[in-house]
Amino acid sequence: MQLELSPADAEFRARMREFFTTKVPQEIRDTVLEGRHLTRDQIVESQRVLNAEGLAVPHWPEEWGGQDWTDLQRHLWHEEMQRAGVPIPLAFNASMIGPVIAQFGTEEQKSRFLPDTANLDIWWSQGFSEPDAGSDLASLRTTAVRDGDDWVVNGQKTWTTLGQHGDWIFTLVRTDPEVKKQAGISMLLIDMTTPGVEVRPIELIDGGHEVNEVWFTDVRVPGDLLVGEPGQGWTIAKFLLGNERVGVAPVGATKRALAGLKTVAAAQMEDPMVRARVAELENQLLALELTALRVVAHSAGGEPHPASSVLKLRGTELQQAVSELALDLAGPASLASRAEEDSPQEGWARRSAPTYLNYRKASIYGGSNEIQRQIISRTILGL
Amino acid sequence: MQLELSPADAEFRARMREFFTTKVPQEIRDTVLEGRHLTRDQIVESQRVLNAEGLAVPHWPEEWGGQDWTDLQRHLWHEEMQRAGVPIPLAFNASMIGPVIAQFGTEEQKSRFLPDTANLDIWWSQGFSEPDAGSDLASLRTTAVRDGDDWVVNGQKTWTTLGQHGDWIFTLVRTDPEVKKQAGISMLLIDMTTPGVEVRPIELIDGGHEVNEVWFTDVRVPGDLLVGEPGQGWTIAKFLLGNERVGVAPVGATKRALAGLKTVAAAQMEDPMVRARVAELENQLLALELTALRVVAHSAGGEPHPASSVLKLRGTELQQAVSELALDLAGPASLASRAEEDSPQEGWARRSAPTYLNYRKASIYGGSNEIQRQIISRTILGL
Amino acid sequence: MDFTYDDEQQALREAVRGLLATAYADHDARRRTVADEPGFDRALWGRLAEMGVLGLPFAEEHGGVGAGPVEIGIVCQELGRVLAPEPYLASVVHAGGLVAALGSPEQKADLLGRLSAGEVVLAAAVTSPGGRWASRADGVRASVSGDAWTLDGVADPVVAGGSADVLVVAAELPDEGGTGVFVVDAADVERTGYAAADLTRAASVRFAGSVATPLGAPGRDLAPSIATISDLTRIMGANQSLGVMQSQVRATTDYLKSRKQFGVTLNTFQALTFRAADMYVSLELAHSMVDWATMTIAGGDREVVAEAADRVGLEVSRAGRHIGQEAIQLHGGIGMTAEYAVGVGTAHLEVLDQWLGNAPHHLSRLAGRVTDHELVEALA
Amino acid sequence: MDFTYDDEQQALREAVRGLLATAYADHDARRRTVADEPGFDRALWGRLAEMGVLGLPFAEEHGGVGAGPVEIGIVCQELGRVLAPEPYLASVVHAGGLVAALGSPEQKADLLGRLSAGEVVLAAAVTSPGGRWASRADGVRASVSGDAWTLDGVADPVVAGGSADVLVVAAELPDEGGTGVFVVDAADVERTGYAAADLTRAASVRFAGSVATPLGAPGRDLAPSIATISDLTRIMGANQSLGVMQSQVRATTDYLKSRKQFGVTLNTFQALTFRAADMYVSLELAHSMVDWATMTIAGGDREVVAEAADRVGLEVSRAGRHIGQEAIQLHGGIGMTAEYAVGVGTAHLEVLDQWLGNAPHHLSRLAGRVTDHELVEALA
Repeated sequence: MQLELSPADAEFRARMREFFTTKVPQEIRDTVLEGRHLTRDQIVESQRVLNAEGLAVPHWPEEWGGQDWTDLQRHLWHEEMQRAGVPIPLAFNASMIGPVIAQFGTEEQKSRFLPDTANLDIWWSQGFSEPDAGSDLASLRTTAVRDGDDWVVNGQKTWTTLGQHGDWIFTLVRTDPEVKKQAGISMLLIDMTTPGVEVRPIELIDGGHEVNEVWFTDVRVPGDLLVGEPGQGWTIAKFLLGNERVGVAPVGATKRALAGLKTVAAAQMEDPMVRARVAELENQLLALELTALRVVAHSAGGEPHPASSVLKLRGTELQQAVSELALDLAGPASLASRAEEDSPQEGWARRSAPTYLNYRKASIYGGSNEIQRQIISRTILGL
Repeated sequence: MQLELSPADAEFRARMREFFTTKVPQEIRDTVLEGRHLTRDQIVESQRVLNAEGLAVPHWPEEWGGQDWTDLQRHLWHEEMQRAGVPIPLAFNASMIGPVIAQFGTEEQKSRFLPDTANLDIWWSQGFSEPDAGSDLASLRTTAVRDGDDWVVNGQKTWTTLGQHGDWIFTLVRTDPEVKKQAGISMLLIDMTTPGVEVRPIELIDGGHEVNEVWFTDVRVPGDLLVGEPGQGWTIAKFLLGNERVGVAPVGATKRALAGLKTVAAAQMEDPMVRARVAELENQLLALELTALRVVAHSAGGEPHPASSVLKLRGTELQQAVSELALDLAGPASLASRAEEDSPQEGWARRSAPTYLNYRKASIYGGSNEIQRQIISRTILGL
Repeated sequence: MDFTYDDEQQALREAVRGLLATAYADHDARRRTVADEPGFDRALWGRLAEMGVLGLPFAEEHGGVGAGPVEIGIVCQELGRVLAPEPYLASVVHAGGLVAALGSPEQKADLLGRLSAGEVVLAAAVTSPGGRWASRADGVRASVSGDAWTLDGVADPVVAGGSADVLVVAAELPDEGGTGVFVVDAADVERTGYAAADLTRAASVRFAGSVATPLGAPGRDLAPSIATISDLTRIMGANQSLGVMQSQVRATTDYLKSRKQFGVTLNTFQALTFRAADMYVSLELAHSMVDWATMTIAGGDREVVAEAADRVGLEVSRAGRHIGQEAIQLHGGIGMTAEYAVGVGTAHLEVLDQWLGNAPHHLSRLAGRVTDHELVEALA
Repeated sequence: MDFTYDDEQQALREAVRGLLATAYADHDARRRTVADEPGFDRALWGRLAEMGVLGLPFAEEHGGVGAGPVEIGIVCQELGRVLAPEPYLASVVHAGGLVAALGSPEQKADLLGRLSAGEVVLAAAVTSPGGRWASRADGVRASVSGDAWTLDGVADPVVAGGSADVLVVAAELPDEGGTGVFVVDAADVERTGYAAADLTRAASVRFAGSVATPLGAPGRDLAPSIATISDLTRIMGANQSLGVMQSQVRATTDYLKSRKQFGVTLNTFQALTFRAADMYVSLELAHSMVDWATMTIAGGDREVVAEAADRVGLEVSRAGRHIGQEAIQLHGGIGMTAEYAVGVGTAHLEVLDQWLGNAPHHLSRLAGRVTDHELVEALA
């Protein structure tokens, strides 16, 4: 056991910090650090800066732009991005469909999609959840029926994050209604400009347009856009959802958000109750960060460490708790949520209520906290 | 809606306060107020003082010593006792078996037992729980087999509170193993001096001897000591357990305990974090007390108000929370738990750890907090 | 001691509930209303006036009904149940309360009469940008020249300030004379309206030599009265929050009974039903405190009301955060959408708390007084 | 950066675990041991000495082994797992730590040599009755006459003070000279031993002209060193608590799998399994903090260690209370009994915290420093 980074890792971290704080545009980083919304163009620009340096998809196979890093290095890369306010590479591309295509795709699919995916020349959306298939994903109803070489897709997906920006969507569809429900699912890649694909916005309680419904009406998809084998969709989905060991909990971003409150609400930091609340949160975040490091240090090979569920569960709780603190510090100024920029109320205070409301999603999506408790009690504790 | 007590109720309260603070021996009340253990004799003496004034069993039928009080008056009686440090009349007698005999007993049972029960000339113990029948009480295994006019009892009860003091024990026994499990249960009254009854102490984690195992080996019980009809035991038990509307939550005692900490740990009350913790608890206790008043004001007839579960659940949580605060205020002095009275550490501090540990039981016994949540979700919310 | 409504109070509840049901039969109706200006339903406001609800707190001689705090609380609870965006708290309880407490007989007859009749909307401008529930004004300054008063500065948030016809403004008096309260015609200020997170409306109001009329006798320090009216508004806000929470617990319970996952309804999952039980516990405890705080008002003792406002503010803020968060979580994704009342209710609860006093604020005040008493007495 | 044990550390863990398994194969063995004086197993203490465990922290030249904090932490975790009542923390880590930090070469060779060999038990007397984790003595005063020092006053609790042969005592120096540390023969004091709630032993110690030998050079203010050794002891106490919590989570999980109610095992009830999951979350987070705090010691920076002690103290106190309470609750009645390890473990966790520093204490210190840094850095 030792706490210090090895000289090589320390050098690695310094290199990351240097790159992120000097090469990614300041305006983009300020937008992140102040909790404002990024535009599509900013997200794309940032990812391309990273990709040009080989820092967008380090966990991919080397031939497709990956780096042969240790998990610790990936952790450091991820934390330094958050610390510097660099947008994390688009998860749908970098963490989800990219690794899937690299693992399960044909050579043709790999060369067609992976470079564009890494560079965010294609913006991917995720088409998994359905109105009646949330936590119980396997009961999904969107169908794909074989017609010659093509598949014809009908159904509805929902909670498609940033689907309004999507060029392509990776979907789970039911290709065989006869077999056990998990066994009849396949993964299809669908060009969102195909006739019959319709994206409808869902307005969330923070007023933002972040998720969508995606409707498929007789959408014709060429057969070579099926990933893996028909019926392999559930296996692929489990691979995709379990792929993450690093970055499960938004530790760095939450730390930054908490540190930011000390500055913007400096006067209230004289209040001993506020100080105690900050100190308690800082301590919990430290325990979380150290747990992430322990998981990173222990994980071997491709299997996700079961404690990933601890990180997800606690990480979202703390993200939410910091957003609660921000709201309470903002007080009456938080009412100015939808005021314009010329408002006399400070920006952080105006954003505090929408951020609080938006972060309620953190314990719902990506495997709700109930699902995480289920995983812990069953998989880890054997209950 | 109005907050003030009616003149009659205000006068009633004043009378209670006057009686409790002048007629019940100071030494007994100090023992309660300082959280020390009462002797058997003190409990008996206190109840006899109350009974002589008609204040031991006010909720019983008038012919057996009850008072025709409103629920509010019973609440005031109960709160004033706690406020003055008067030991609540022994629950096994006053709240459990007394009302049961009055409701289900024969005239002979009533005249034989009720006056002695009210005056604590008989000390009753409760024989319900068994090692494999805790929350799932209906699966109890102690048997009573008919033999002529008698019943012969074999089996084991556990968690028998203060069973070492018991003269008699009211038990749930299985008289018919053939029928559905609830239907085969009866209630028997057993003289604890009968051959074959053995009481063995269970040591608890606070070091106290508060609960016992009670073993029955071929214990012969005359047939006229069965309460109600054979097989009616489950109904009687539900009556007994649901009988309480008043005094479900130990509000007054918890308030006193919290107020006491302000005095004994006065120096620490300068700490804003301690002040905040006290203020939060005081507010929660006020909400609980007001809820008890609402329940009292709303309850009609003999049915327990469903919100009794709220009182039990929250009441025990707050009782435990105050004991945690006491322990944290005591700090290192709390290590002297089993030091003698000549210890240089203050008594409240020495008692803080045992009290904290002892109160863990509050959320387990008398219907665990899980059972209370079950009642709320099923009975009140219809889930 | 009595926690029940009498027949007239029951009738009032039914009447208000019935009227609101016509306007906000479902959440879509609320969504449509808040999507447009002024952010509430003027027709409904008129019907509330006709029913006497807008004049409920005010004396009959001033055009009101002269009802008590319990009745006003009933109205607020019913408004909360349907997340009604009508500015009842801001206009009737808060601004109207200031006029009723401080105005001259003529001012009361004029302003409260028109308010009760639904002819004007009032708004109270008492908070400066970044300010935190102070009763002393620090964002707006009053100047006097002869008998003519003018105001300068900014108040924000002014709830209902965008649609108000008349502003009731707290302003620093000259020569450190404390805080005065003034009536200002909304036409004489610069206003920027906006929506809060629950889509109810507030505004940033800039005074620049705005002509102002002192409420009541000029030049007195009215900070204590401002505090008392804020306390009363806090208690009525807690009534409104109670209505929201009742709806949230009901909606969550209904959802658990009907929504299927893994082939069964969600109430099959004990971890979820137990959490619903805990929501109910929070709701009932808050309910008791709301009833109690409302009843304390009748006694007319300022300090008692201030204490009650802190106690109910703390309790309702804690309960609201618990219930509001769990309501969304137990609904899952749909609870996050603006289409669904549950998530908007959570936003509404936070807006009420942050406007009127959040948990840390009330706790801090209670903590400051914790050694002033031995026991907290529920009954006088 | 590395959170794993090397092979030697693994071997140490196995060896200690094996030895403790012979002494405390089950909870009954522990019950028997604490039922009698001196409240721990002298034979086991001797075997720990033979194995080198008692001398682990001390230099070889003083009869020790010269191992690092990770090794000591391993021993403490294993002691915690079986709720071992042996006074390792009190005697080796705390009192031995004071001697190692402050003693003269001769004192170290003598006291640490005999301590390592299991020939003497040491105890640290640093707390006055009612005192709260201060590093400045206020209950015992030192007087000097020529070269002869004597002590007067009371220390309480002195953990392991009843069975100690030698006391290491913090005492006020004359003329406001700060706090000195002295060695006192236990035969020269008046002791009243008692059991704490977990049945481990402490004592009230009265000094009345007791002959005392300054540890190291006399007359210096040693409060900073006392604080540092307390911090080290706090961190090792957290290791011990971690062992307790690991056992409690395991016992609770096993119980849920085996105990039947309503005809099924308890793990059928999702509300219970989810609470077990939350216990695991608390355990893992605390585990990470314990490992981290233990590793910080190697750097040798007093302020870093002080910070780590506060952080791990807060985390472990919170986790211990959560896990300790839930372990009892999920066991039901049996968890309340002295016969069963779970409830006694809960008592042990509280005794460790209240002795070494509870959550409010550590939080208060951390809160005081919260604006001294921007971010808390996990890695140097």
